Amino acid sequence: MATALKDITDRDTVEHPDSIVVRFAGDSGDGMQLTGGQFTLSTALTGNDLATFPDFPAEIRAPTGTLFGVSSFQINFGSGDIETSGDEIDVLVAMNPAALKVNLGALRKGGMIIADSGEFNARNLAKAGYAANPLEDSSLASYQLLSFNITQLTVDAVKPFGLGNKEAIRCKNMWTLGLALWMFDRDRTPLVDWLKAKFTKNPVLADANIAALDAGHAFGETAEIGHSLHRFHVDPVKSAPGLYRTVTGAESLALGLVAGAQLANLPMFFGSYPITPASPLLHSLAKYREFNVTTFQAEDEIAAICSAIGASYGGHLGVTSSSGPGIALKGEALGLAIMTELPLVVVNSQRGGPSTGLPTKTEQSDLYQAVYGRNGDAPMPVIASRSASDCFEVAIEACRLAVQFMTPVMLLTDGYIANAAEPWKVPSIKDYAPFPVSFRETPPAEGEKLNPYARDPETLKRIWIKPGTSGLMHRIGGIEKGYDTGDISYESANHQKMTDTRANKVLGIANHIPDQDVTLGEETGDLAVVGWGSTYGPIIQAVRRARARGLKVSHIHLRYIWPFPKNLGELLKGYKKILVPEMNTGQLKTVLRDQYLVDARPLNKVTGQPFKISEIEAAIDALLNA
Amino acid sequence: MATALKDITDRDTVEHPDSIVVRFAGDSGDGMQLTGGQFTLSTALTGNDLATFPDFPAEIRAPTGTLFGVSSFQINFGSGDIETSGDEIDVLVAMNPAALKVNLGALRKGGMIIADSGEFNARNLAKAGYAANPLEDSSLASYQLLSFNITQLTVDAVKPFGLGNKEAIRCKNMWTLGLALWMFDRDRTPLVDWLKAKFTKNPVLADANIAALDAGHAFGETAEIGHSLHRFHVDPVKSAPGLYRTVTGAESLALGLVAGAQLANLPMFFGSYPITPASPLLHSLAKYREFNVTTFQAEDEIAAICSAIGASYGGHLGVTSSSGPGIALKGEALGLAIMTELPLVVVNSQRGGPSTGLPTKTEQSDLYQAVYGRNGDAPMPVIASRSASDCFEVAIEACRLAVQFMTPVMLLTDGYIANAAEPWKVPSIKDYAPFPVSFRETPPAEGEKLNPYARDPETLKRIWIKPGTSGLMHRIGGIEKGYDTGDISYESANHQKMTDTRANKVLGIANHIPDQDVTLGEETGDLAVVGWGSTYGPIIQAVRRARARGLKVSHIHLRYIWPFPKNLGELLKGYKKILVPEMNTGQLKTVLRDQYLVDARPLNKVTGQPFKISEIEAAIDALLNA
Amino acid sequence: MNDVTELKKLTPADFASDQEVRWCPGCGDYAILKCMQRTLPELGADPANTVFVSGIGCSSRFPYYMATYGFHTIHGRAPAFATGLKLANPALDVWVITGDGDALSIGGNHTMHAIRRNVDLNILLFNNEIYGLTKGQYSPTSRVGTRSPSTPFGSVDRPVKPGSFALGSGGRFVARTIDTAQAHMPVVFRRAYEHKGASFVEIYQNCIVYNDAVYEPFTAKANAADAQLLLEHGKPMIWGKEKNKGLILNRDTQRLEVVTIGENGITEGDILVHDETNKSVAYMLIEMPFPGFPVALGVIYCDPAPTYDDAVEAQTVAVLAKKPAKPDFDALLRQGQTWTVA
Amino acid sequence: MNDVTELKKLTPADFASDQEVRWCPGCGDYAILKCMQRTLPELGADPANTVFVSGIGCSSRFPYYMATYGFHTIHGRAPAFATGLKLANPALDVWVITGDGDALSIGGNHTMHAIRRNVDLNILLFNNEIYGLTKGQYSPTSRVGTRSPSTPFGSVDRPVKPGSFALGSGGRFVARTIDTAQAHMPVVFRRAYEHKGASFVEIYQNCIVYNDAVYEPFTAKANAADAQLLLEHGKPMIWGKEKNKGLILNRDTQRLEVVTIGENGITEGDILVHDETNKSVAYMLIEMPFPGFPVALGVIYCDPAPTYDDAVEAQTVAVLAKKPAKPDFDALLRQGQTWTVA
Ligand SMILES: Cc1ncc(C[n+]2csc(CCOP(=O)(O)OP(=O)(O)O)c2C)c(N)n1
Ligand SMILES: Cc1ncc(C[n+]2csc(CCOP(=O)(O)OP(=O)(O)O)c2C)c(N)n1
Ligand code: SF4
Ligand code: SF4
Ligand SMILES: [Mg+2]
Ligand SMILES: [Mg+2]
Repeated sequence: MATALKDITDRDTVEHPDSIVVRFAGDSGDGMQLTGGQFTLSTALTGNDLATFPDFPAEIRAPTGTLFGVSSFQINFGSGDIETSGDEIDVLVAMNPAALKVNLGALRKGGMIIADSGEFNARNLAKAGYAANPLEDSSLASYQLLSFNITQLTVDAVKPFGLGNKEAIRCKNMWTLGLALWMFDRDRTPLVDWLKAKFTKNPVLADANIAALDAGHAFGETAEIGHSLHRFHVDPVKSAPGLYRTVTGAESLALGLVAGAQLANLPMFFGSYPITPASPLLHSLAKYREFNVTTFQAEDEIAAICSAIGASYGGHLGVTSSSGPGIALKGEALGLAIMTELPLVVVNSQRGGPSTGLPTKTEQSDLYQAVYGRNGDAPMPVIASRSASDCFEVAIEACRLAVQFMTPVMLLTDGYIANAAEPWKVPSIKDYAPFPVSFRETPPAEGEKLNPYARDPETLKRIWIKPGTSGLMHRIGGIEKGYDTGDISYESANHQKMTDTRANKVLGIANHIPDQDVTLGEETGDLAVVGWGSTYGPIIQAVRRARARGLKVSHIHLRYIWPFPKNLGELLKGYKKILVPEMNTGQLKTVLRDQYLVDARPLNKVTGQPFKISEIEAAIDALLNA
Repeated sequence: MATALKDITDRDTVEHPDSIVVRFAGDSGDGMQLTGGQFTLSTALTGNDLATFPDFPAEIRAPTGTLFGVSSFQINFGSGDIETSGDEIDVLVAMNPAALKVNLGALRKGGMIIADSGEFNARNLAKAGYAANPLEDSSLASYQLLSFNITQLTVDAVKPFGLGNKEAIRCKNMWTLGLALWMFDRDRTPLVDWLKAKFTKNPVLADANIAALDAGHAFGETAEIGHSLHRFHVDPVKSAPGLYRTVTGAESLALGLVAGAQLANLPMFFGSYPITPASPLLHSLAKYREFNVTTFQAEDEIAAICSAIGASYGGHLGVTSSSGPGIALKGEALGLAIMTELPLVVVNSQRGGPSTGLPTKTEQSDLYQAVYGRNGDAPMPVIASRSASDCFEVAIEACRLAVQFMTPVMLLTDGYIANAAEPWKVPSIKDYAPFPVSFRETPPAEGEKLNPYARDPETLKRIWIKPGTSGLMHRIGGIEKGYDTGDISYESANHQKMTDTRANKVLGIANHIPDQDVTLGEETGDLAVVGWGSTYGPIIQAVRRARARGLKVSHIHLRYIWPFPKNLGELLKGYKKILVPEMNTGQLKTVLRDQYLVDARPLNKVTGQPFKISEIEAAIDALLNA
Repeated sequence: MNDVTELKKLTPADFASDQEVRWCPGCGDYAILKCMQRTLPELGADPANTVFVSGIGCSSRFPYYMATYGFHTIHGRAPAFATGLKLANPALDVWVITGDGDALSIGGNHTMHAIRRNVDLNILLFNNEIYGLTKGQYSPTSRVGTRSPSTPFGSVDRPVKPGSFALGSGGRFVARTIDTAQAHMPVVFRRAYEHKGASFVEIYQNCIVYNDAVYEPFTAKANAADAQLLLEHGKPMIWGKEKNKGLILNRDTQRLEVVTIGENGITEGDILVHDETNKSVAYMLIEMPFPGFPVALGVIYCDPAPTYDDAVEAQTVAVLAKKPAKPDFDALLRQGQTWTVA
Repeated sequence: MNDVTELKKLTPADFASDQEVRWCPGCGDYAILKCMQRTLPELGADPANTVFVSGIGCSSRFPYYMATYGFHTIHGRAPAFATGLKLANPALDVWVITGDGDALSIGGNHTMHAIRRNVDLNILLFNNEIYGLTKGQYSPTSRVGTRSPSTPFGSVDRPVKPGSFALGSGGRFVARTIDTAQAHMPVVFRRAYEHKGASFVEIYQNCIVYNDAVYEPFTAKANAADAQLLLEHGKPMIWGKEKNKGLILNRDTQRLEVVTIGENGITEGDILVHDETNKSVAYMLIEMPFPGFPVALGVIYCDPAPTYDDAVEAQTVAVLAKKPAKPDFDALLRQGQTWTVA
């Protein structure tokens, strides 16, 4: 509930807003992602609900002071349910002119700016394209501007440790974090512990950073301009009891995949090729050797998926992962996985497209590719994750579908989910029903032929035989296969039968997944907002607000995109209108209209930024009034 | 109008049917494709309309006598408009038991079988899985069976030329052709000329083949069992006056692409990698050096498209070609062509899928891939050819759209069209309006910046600058580009604007293509049969028949699949029902339902064989009665 | 899983599948197939433990005809499938069957990386210098001037030498043999099979339909003795009908030369001795132009190094040694900073 | 099109675009960029006639910073784009800028084929032995044991040597230089530029963020003289602070050895003379292990052969010579057997 921070009027008192949005912004080298991450942890430990939005340039280390080199980290935290990283910023920390310039537009009128005046020198102002120093002219009059020389204050604070100038200055993110901790009434201890652990090999650096942290905190507490600063206390959210941690989508996905393989009782083989924003999944999984995970950095995306299919053929759970351009390269091999009916999980961490596009920005524009993007009639299930913690559930589900239907499964997530963090009530693997795989191991009876494509009559899943098993030698491949026998068949009627079988097997998954529920609201009404993926947060908040205004609006958020849940068609017919917000030009909309002939209306945004709640709310109103 | 050949009752007279379907079937090594091709030419020279369907195994030279090694060539010819290769066979020529076994099912009851009894020996019967010799038991009683030892007759006929046994036997396709020429009242001269030209280097072979041809002909004319044979005369079709030739889809496509490049006043660069059934296009184009065509056999499909994009960047008309699995590999690079807004023609000769599928069989299952199969919002125009001769027109149109909108264009054809032949009234390039390209060559005025993405305000096409042009140096690439400047831009609003621009540019093509016409029938009615691609023939015949029965059915055949013609939505609303026959599981249907929210009903066939007219007619009846 | 108890001696028939062989009559692939079916029992291979992985091409139909496990994949990618399979189950004997187009045109990169990583695979490249399956287009190993449907005026690009490519990719085992060499081929297969790591074997294979007789000048019986240098480790490189031709390394130019024993004072002792572990001589042997030089056959280079699959396994063992014996997944979920809501 | 009349001497500034350079401060790419901007005017290159084509990676941002034509394509495919471009307009000077991941991981096959075909391109591979742009994963040139985000326990696969790969692919020009070698780099650039055919240049490039100082042992000023062998055609291969280290070819093992002039009776005359055209010695020079041997820099191999683009052009000329001067498209349409309906 992103209630905006109240105008700051009563000085020197502690405020108790429901939620606050803070954005830390600076040069790529200023450590804003780290600052944001630690602030997030501190927020979580305080018991607030939260959502984050890291946003960084495509450049590894862009030249200092430039507009394109600005890196930012936004966090929305509160005492109610937080589902988005926030429409507008309440507090903007700007470490240099470029950071101010790039981010000011997102700051609400009346919001607070904390600026490091030490960096607002002529050179940096010029780089950011400021003719005059905005801290000194009156251009920021409609905001609460607090500027002080953080650089100098940091250098002073760490002087005792004899660092070089560069190293000293690098501590300023900790100074800033210290100030933020004071502002938001936080405990410094976990931070201090973390710094000590991080710098065990270099205790001087640990001490310097702690000193900077303390200095920032003390500055808020006592120092010269403390009077113009505020203290906010955001009450902890009333969460279900249990153990919590924060988790990003990439982490949660990695854990979910491992869980899925464990539940299937299979070793996992993960073949991948680095690409933004998919690489963190490879990095996480590479660490989990003890859970029977083999990771393989292939020479390209094609080899990545082929190696994973090879491993699946060998009896592992093959998994591959990439983002749009890399998934494009996997299309041909996906056809082979479909034809040979081997299990495979394909994760697509979507990014801004087309082509190289906007690698570090988020988008949902690979749904078409997931559902339709292959040669031939090549159906495969497609499911999507809605949030960082949801990745865990969806990853398990992808593994289940893959092995229970002997099919590749496409799992869609996106750059926003991959990088964003949220608190997570840590589950136990014991909470999940296992779905162990049983390989065929008994040879056919004397005189009987082995049919490697023998199927379960209900699910149509074929049997799975591991090479190495005596008496079950057989050959598979990408040419059309005879029903049952799996031998090459060019026979006309067989091709029809196999095409239908492959389609029906995937469609039949609808019988083995939960019915679609209404995420928020009634099962009928004037308008259903149908979403998928990371638009979950802004949609549910927008629907909540609309409902608070008495509108008959419901939110339906899909996990299963192909096939749709059995009841979805009926459900949708219960609403007069259907709105489909997507971070693309209208892709889910196509599938809905095709499948159900319902007048699903698109709301599209492709700016590389998540939807604002207000944008969706406005579209709800517009469609209702249309 | 495939009126079936009348029951053969009155012996020794010449019949005058409207159309006849003949299928030549034998071992891959029996030269059936050649026989069919020459018979086709002879048919064309006689002035009949015709359509052919070559069908051959995936094996290069399958072992003799096997069922999977059977190669066949079907021709439907007549005195009316012929649009399909025929639902049922009237005359089946079976050169061995396997050929009989495989093809008998397609022969109409009462049809004629001409069999080479010399090949119906124990070994071949066993290979074909015949327990008894069908020529000798009564299993073929419901057909007109004519069997004689063609092998022996041929060997006898060519004895004077002293060929080895193998070479002598190889002449039996000419013997068969000779018999066929007699049966259908044809002139042998063109064949004799052709044989002489073919064997200039080996006149003995020419003479032997001519002797075999003559012997077959004489056999019909005079010989022992001539009395049980028939003569048919199919009257010439009343065609528009002009010069005619036969043409296959691959030939016509190659010529059309060259014509397109000529009309654009550009050299053509064709980058490709061999794949069935797309390779013939490469083979044809490789010969046309004098028309400013460079062909490049790349190391793979990715390099093929990339080299073509590189050539387009260099100022050529880049063209690439493949079939489904190869097109899958081109997806990533297509995104780059879309992003850099360079012209490119991509030809997909579709085949049976998914994966390796049925390489030598036909299918229309790559429409999804064409329209939706890329990462990101990556729109590009998609057009489809309906027949061999139509390929010429469509290829020119693809070239026009590519250069007039600076966009890649997907041209869909299929294995059936690529290999099938039909008579073609040869056009002249002078009949086509040229669309010459003008490159930007003048440097920006002093003090002005060059904007390589400056656009035509109406079509949104960007300018095209060739490297090598002084004063216009600039850089392009796959990262999102600033509007006009083309410089890298990560800016949010710009990405939205560029995404919209790319989409609108392609959608705007609808303003520059003809309105959709009704191919046959009225503009309103009970049912529209909407088709695309090579289903043209069976659909139009089925609609013709249904209309002849008084049904209010129209045929609408689409050339433009993305974007659709402007009037299509309105047009479709004029019919109570819509039937969409496709050789896939329902892909055009999805696009129609999404775009127009009309209840387009699929009729799907994926057997690797074209639709029969009767299948579509039955579906028309079923839907009308539903 | 592998039925090790069953020790009955297998025969070639035990390695022949029930599928009809579908190559053109007279194709060189038949001879290779027969040879493989004959050699595997001699090597004591277990069909249940043997997998043939192939790409697409005439040659890539091979797995269907072996009564082992088999995977006919997609064009050019067989080494990648095989790598995943081998990592999944290092106990398998994995053979990769590929053609010159499959391995070196579309699949060049995967071939390179399987070799570079030294995955324990036996890679057999059936080189017929042509695309058979797609009806005769020239390939990356076709000679300059090859007329084919895609090069009606003759090809102009220089072919790649498979062996050099393999060595340049870091190959530790490179050998060559001929489809018709029914005595030589099994020896090479055995060496490839026994070599730990990526074994790269080029087989000169005749495509009777589209590229007939390209190898005749050195494979025809009449030419063989004078045209083939059959390499043996530790033996001087001598060949010829009279066993009097030899190779020496010219001291001034550092290049190979053909000499005749008994002429110009050359004795057998002057002849270069084949050292399988000498990579730069291996390059020279591969690149010797024929005619002028003989065609070197047999194991040209063999210098084993740790394999990728072994190294991965060893690393896993080392990593696991430092972890608790029974890894606790719930503990992993709870890693890092956590808090409890009561 | 190229404004040949305009002959004013260009300066480095004429080759610098208006785009802000976006590499990490201290990245080796800056030095290479500067060097290129400095060298092109010296070579008399025309910016309008020069095209930089790149793939994806930090290095592949290079074209944006050159005031020439430039095409930043997709990952690994730059050689294929460049091949099409060069065939479309052989008059252009086409440079391919690529990284170790771009050229040898995803793009290995295209690199191989551009080299094999001998397309007249100048290929500069910025080898930092790491994936820079995607934040530091190991690459196919990373040393065994490289700890990276994707190999937290160290990489186990053997790296490929770019130069060997290029030679194995049939390369006719292979050279090596160093990002910091501001005197050596231009010489190599000039040779690459002047070489007709695919020139393959490996540049050791320091990634200060993810793989800092991997080349220090031979690039640091203090180490250079003893660690670098600067090759010159026709000159003995001598190096060292005292110019007394040399290479000889051991007559028994056919392998290279390091000797010291003045020790064991070795004189300068014994030292192997660099012959750019000797491919097998080129292999040895590339593969010399460092330390133990020096790092060979400069033009390791250069032996020109007909280029693909020239051969295509020549063939076209030959074909056209046999055709009518003004080809008639309508006549082509009417080829073969036709008939007339009146
Ligand atoms: C992605 C893809 N591209 C192209 C093809 C068509 N294709 C199949 S095999 C082949 C080349 C075969 O040549 P080679 O590998 O030398 O095998 P051979 O048939 O000569 O044994 C080609 C181009 C394909 N099947 N898939
Ligand atoms: C198809 C595709 N796969 C993966 C990526 C991600 N990617 C971009 S650059 C790169 C590797 C960069 O390494 P290198 O070529 O060595 O260049 P460097 O950054 O080190 O200069 C990768 C994996 C991509 N952009 N496209
Ligand atoms: S085309 Fe050539 S390689 Fe293929 S099966 Fe026939 S003979 Fe063998
Ligand atoms: S990551 Fe490395 S290679 Fe890339 S710009 Fe930074 S220093 Fe250079
Ligand atoms: Mg071949
Ligand atoms: Mg690199």
